[in-house]
Amino acid sequence: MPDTFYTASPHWGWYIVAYFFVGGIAGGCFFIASLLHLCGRPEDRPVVRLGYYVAFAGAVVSGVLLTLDLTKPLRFWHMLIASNTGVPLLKPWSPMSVGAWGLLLFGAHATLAAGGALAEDGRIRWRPLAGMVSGAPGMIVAALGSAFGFFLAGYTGVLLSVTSRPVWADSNLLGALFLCSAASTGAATLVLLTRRRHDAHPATIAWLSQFDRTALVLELIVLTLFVASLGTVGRVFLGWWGAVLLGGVVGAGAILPLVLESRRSHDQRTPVRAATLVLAGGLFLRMAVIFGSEQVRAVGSGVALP
Amino acid sequence: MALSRREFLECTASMGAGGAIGSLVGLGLDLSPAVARAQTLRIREAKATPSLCPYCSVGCATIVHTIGNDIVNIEGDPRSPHNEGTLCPKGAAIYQLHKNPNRVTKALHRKPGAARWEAVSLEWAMDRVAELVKKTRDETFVERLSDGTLVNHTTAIFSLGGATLDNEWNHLQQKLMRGLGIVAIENQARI
Amino acid sequence: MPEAMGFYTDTTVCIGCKACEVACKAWNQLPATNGGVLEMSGDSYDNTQRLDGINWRHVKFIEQFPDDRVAGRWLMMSDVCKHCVRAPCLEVCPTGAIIRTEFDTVVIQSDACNGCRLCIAACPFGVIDINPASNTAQKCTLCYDRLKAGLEPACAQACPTDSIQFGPIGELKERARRRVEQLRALGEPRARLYGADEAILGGLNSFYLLVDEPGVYGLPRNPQLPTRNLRASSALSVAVALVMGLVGLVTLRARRANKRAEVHDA
Amino acid sequence: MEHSDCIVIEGSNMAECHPVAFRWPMKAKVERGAKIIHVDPRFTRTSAMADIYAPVRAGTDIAFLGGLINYVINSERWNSDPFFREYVVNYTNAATIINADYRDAEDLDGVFSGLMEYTGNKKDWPFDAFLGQYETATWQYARPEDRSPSPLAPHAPFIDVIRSLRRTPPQRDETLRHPRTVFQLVRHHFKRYTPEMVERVTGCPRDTFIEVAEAILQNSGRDRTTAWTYAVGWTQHTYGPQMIGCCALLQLLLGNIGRPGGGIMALRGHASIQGSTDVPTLYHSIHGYMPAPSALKRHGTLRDYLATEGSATGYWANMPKFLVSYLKSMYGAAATAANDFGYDWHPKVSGDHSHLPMFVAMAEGHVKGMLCIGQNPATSLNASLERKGLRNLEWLVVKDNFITETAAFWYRAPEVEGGDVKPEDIQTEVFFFPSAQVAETEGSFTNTQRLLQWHFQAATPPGDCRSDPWFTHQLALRLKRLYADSDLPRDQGFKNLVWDFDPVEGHAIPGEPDAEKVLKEINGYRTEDPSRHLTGFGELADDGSTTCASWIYCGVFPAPDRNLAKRKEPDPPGGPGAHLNWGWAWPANRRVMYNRASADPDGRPWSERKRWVWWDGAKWTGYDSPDFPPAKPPSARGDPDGIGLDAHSGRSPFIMKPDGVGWLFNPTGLLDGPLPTHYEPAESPIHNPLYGRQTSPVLKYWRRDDNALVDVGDERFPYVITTYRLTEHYLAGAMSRWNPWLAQLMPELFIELSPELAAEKGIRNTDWVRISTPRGAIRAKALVTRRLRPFVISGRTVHQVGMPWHWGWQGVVTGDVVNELTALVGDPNVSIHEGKAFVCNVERA
Repeated sequence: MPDTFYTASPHWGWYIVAYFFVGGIAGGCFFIASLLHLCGRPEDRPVVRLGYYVAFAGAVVSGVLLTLDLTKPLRFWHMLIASNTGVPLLKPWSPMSVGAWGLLLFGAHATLAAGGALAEDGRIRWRPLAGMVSGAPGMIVAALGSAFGFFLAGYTGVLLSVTSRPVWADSNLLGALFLCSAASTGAATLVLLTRRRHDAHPATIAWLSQFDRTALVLELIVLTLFVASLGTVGRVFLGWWGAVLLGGVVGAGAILPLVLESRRSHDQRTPVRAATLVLAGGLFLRMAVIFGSEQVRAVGSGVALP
Repeated sequence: MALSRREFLECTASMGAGGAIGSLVGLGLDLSPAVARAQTLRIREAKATPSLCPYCSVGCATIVHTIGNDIVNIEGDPRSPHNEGTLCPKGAAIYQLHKNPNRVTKALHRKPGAARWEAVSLEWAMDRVAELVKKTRDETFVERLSDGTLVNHTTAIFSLGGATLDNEWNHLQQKLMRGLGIVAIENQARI
Repeated sequence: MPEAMGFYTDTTVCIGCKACEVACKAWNQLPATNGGVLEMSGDSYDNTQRLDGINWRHVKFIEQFPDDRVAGRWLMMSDVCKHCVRAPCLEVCPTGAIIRTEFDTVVIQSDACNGCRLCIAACPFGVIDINPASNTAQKCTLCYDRLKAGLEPACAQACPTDSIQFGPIGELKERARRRVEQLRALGEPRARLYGADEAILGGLNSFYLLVDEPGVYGLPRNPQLPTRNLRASSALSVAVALVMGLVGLVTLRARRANKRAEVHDA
Repeated sequence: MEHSDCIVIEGSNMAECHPVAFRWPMKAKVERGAKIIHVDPRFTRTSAMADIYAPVRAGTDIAFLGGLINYVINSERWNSDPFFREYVVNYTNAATIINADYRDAEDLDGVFSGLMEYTGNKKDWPFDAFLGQYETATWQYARPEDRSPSPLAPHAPFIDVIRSLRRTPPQRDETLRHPRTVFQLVRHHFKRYTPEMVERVTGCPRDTFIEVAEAILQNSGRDRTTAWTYAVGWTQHTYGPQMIGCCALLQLLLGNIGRPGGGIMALRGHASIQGSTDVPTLYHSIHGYMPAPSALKRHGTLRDYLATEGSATGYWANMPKFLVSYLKSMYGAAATAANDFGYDWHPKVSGDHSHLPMFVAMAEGHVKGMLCIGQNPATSLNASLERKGLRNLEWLVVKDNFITETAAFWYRAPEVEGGDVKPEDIQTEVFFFPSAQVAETEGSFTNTQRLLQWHFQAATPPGDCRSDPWFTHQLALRLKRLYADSDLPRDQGFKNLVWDFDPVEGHAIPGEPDAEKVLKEINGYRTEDPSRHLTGFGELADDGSTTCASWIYCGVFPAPDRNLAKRKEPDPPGGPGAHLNWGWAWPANRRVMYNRASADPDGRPWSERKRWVWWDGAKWTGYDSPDFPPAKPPSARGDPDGIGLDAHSGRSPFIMKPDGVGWLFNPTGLLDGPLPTHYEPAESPIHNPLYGRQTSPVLKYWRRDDNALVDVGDERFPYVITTYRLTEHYLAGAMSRWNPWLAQLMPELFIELSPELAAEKGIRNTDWVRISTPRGAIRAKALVTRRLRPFVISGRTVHQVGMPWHWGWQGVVTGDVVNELTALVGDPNVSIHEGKAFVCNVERA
């Protein structure tokens, strides 16, 4: 029986898993894109644009998933506007409240950035958007957007920690963990997508893979610390979800890609394989964390650990 | 896409509002309107009628709230020196004894050997029962036992009644039965 | 503003009759779980098992019998929302649906809730859940509607042995402390109050008299506000974010350096 | 009960079955530190609240109580505190000397003098099922040269009939030393009921037993009172009335009768079960506890009846007034002195027509029709036998709120579902009348404390749902029409039956009788002017000038505009708690019966703390309405030639008894012995450790193949089983299993058994279990719990299991019928069945 809680499951399921996954990718992509936008070279532009497109798509999908998960979807706006007063509502100490705004603002920046990218690709002819390509507005959107991107990537983990649920509230590292994962899955997504686009410069791709590897290493470290920080509650990972964490996240999702990438004989398909594995790992991580906590169940007057 | 359009529109607004977000915090938490809007008492317009719990023998007093002819609530009567407004789970559930989808509201009849019930009119059913009571009584009435003792009774009709019924019913039932010479009058009180 | 009202539950006189569960359902017109058709839990006489969106009261049964049956005890306790003075659910609710009323009780306004379910995860007592009828998060309202009309909450009025007592928190705490003294005098050293002081979430406006460890009753010994994790979690996330950013910058810069080198060689 | 200093709950699971009544013991415990003691086979929710829990094997309460009696009368406290002797000598028959020919069970190995073969049977009614009977002459008081009853003329005034019953007063020895004083007989009878014997018989640890004995001793006396409360845990045995008698004996010895916070409280199971006993829909008695005229007794004429049932002394000397007023309520103007007020029209019983024999008779095809109103016999004792009875009926009327098991016996019963019986072969014509519920009707209930309360109509019932009075009233009106032009002599009684219950001005529901008209007839009125209601049974006359169905209810409706059952005025807080203006309690709105005993022989309160009713120098007064002639001083001497209460002295509280005192020893009234004696239940795994006689020699048993009993120590059925109720359900579930809020609290039928037995049988918690007796077998889920324990009975381990009996095949939640297991065995006095202690086998299903 944990000291601090005896609690009920919020029944967060696949919508939330998917949202955490997609949101992470979106945030990660925007961050990477803006990094290349601000400090990259002209030949990085295709990937920058790609990054903004993905971020925009991700923001949209995230919004949809989040809304669908509500038991009263038509009341999604209650998160932003107090339904009784019509006044905008923000609780800085409630990750859900801040998150709603965060997603909204990220969406805004992603929209602008994607718009700029469209202009650069020559798909839209509209003066103001041109400014988003080069020049100050573009810089500002990139800078602020990447901040919101990081927020989107990380707040989901913080949200879980700011509850009374086993596993989630037993550690302060979920935010950091999801953030690493967001970076790696973001990079992996871009690597995959560049395969379809031939205008991506090999140097950019090389850097992406390198960045991805660094993120994976960091993720492994944080994951280890996270499991260690759980203490007795860590027992939930002795079971099936432990296997997912070890096999799916650590093995398939991190170590294997690292090994593949580091091999000398580098055939065409290696980066694709690696990136796919990384994405799978990112998904498994969300699943293991969210469903893992369900293993602790309140029964009658006690709590059952597996 | 609708969603993203919403985002697009709202984002411009919020970007205008920009740093002002912090200042909204206080407003969002203002509770007074919420309190004012809280639900109103659902028995406010109801009529209260004193009644009793029909389960065990403690005799807990209840209050029945009705709106028109509709029972909307039944709870313990705080005035009662016996239960002082309290009830047990059964007493607290008297409402569902009255408002219950499983409740039958038609008289039913099953012919000898039949496989199912038929809904019948109350009048017909009462007439039929009266006929049967008379028939059986007349067939089985005994004035004197074989040893000559005067008894004026029949033992071929059995009246069995629950013990959650009114004193008034008990009086009517035992009076009618004894009036007819039916001696096998029993009640849950026995078993 | 009226004074703070709440429940004092004296578990030593609870006879586990569950009148509170039914009275609550009757007043709040809550449906039975699965139309009343359940499997027997086998957990003593407890078949409803927990609080949720349609069971706002739940009676727990704890059997304490040594093999020789000497000094055996059958503890019973009617569980309900604790109406915490510093309420986790209210703290995290992003829609403002959860309010603190003029009676210092915590109420979820069904018409404002959009079912994000963060409050369910935030409550350290597992009190809240979705009511399938309204599709919103629900829990005990401490009969807010009855309180406004000057009536006692349905469960407290129904409770046959006054195990559930309703009143101004101050008075209730006085009464509870006297009862603890009485029990200690009668040789029950384990008698204690749970939530009667600020130690637990600033105090519980529904507090308990127990005769054993809180854990025995399925009550957390030391519940905390969820936001206790906010600072650290955020800080660590930001830290990692900075690291990632740094890595990005450094590697890009490094890439530029190499490039320049190549140019020179040519 | 809130006045008690110690409350012993035995044969009752008060907290579970009467939770709201349990409010008062808990108040006494929390607010005044009263002790609560629970004596029960199972550790229940009541035990959980008790200061002392004494486990006993089911059906051994007489051994336990007898042990207490033996312990008390030999205790230092009882023999040193003069209170006890003063109370016992003055207020009980302890000093009375019994007939020299009396032989006690102690001397005849478990049988009293006078046992003989049962001869009461009329061959017209061969369903009485007595195993034997007692000739009670030797149990009587010893009287010097008893005057023989004078032969009475056929038309002598009733007073002469009563006077002719006068006897010389019995011999007494107030020193209690005479070997044949009741006190010495009691001492002798219980001398072997030692703490060690109690442990051997009941399995209750010696020390626990002594703890209980000391507790009740310390909490009885001038300044303290102990209350006892029981329920069907006592009545549902083959010796139930003896258990209650045994408790009365103990409470009289402790001076706890007729005093606040004392007494013996029966917790009855149904809203108006008291009412249906007072207003008897019971074959054996007519209104006000007068025995039903019977072909088995000397009841040939009205005078014979009075001579047989009346008494010259005590309040029953007024029986002629009660009976004549009752007959007037039946036959009205047609009831005249000339025709003995229609006495001959009144049917006579010819044997035991109670529930059990009626179903045996039904199974034999003797019964043709049945009116079943608000009861569910298809799930009742030896259920398959009762359903066999239902299949043999020509017609069956069921009136209830839902389609009960009884209404559905012909298409849903186990034997039908199992294919052994086909609906088309069942020739019973079945009617179902939907019932109005309590909030949809008006009328009165009498609660377990004899309190009449009125419930008002809040709404009209839906569809064809009608009240139960509506049904009986409408049936009566139709029969009246059908018999209107019969001139057969046998029909004259019914034609003369007074039936005037139609409301003066119409009723919201067509055809409803006027409930207050009914209550008025029960209460009584002046024959010549029905608008003059009677205000109390003191006004009753034996000349036909008063019409009153029930003398005990006389006074509830003293004027056309004063229905006292409707009163709802509680006492202000802090009062003595009699609440005389809330409802109306019979007799005469009295809350504590025999309350003269709450004052000492000289009329002073025994103590300030226990003051209730006392003599103020001119009259009896107090918090309650005195149960005594208001102006009779404590010093008054009994007139040896007097009739009724004149024969009693001013210190005789028990005015209903011929000798005005409480009976430790019952010369009359009980068929199975003047003193309570421990017998084993009809089915028991062990031999009676106290006597050679295993079971009551006069219990009732209907010997049939489908009602077989298990022999002592039959290894095929080794476990004691007891059945009971839960808080969450009611009876066979007709009022609770249809109710989702209650169903979810206790959804499935279960059997409680100890981990020890479970381990022996390889049964795990929530496993399906098969429970069987020679009568039937059922399935239930196992609830393995340490609240049950194995007993060590005279050296051997006896396992005991328990089952709630609320389930059946109709309802929101369903389960097997526990009564498939029970047998038809009954108590000889009132034919109540044994439902609390029999034997079974248990195995994994």
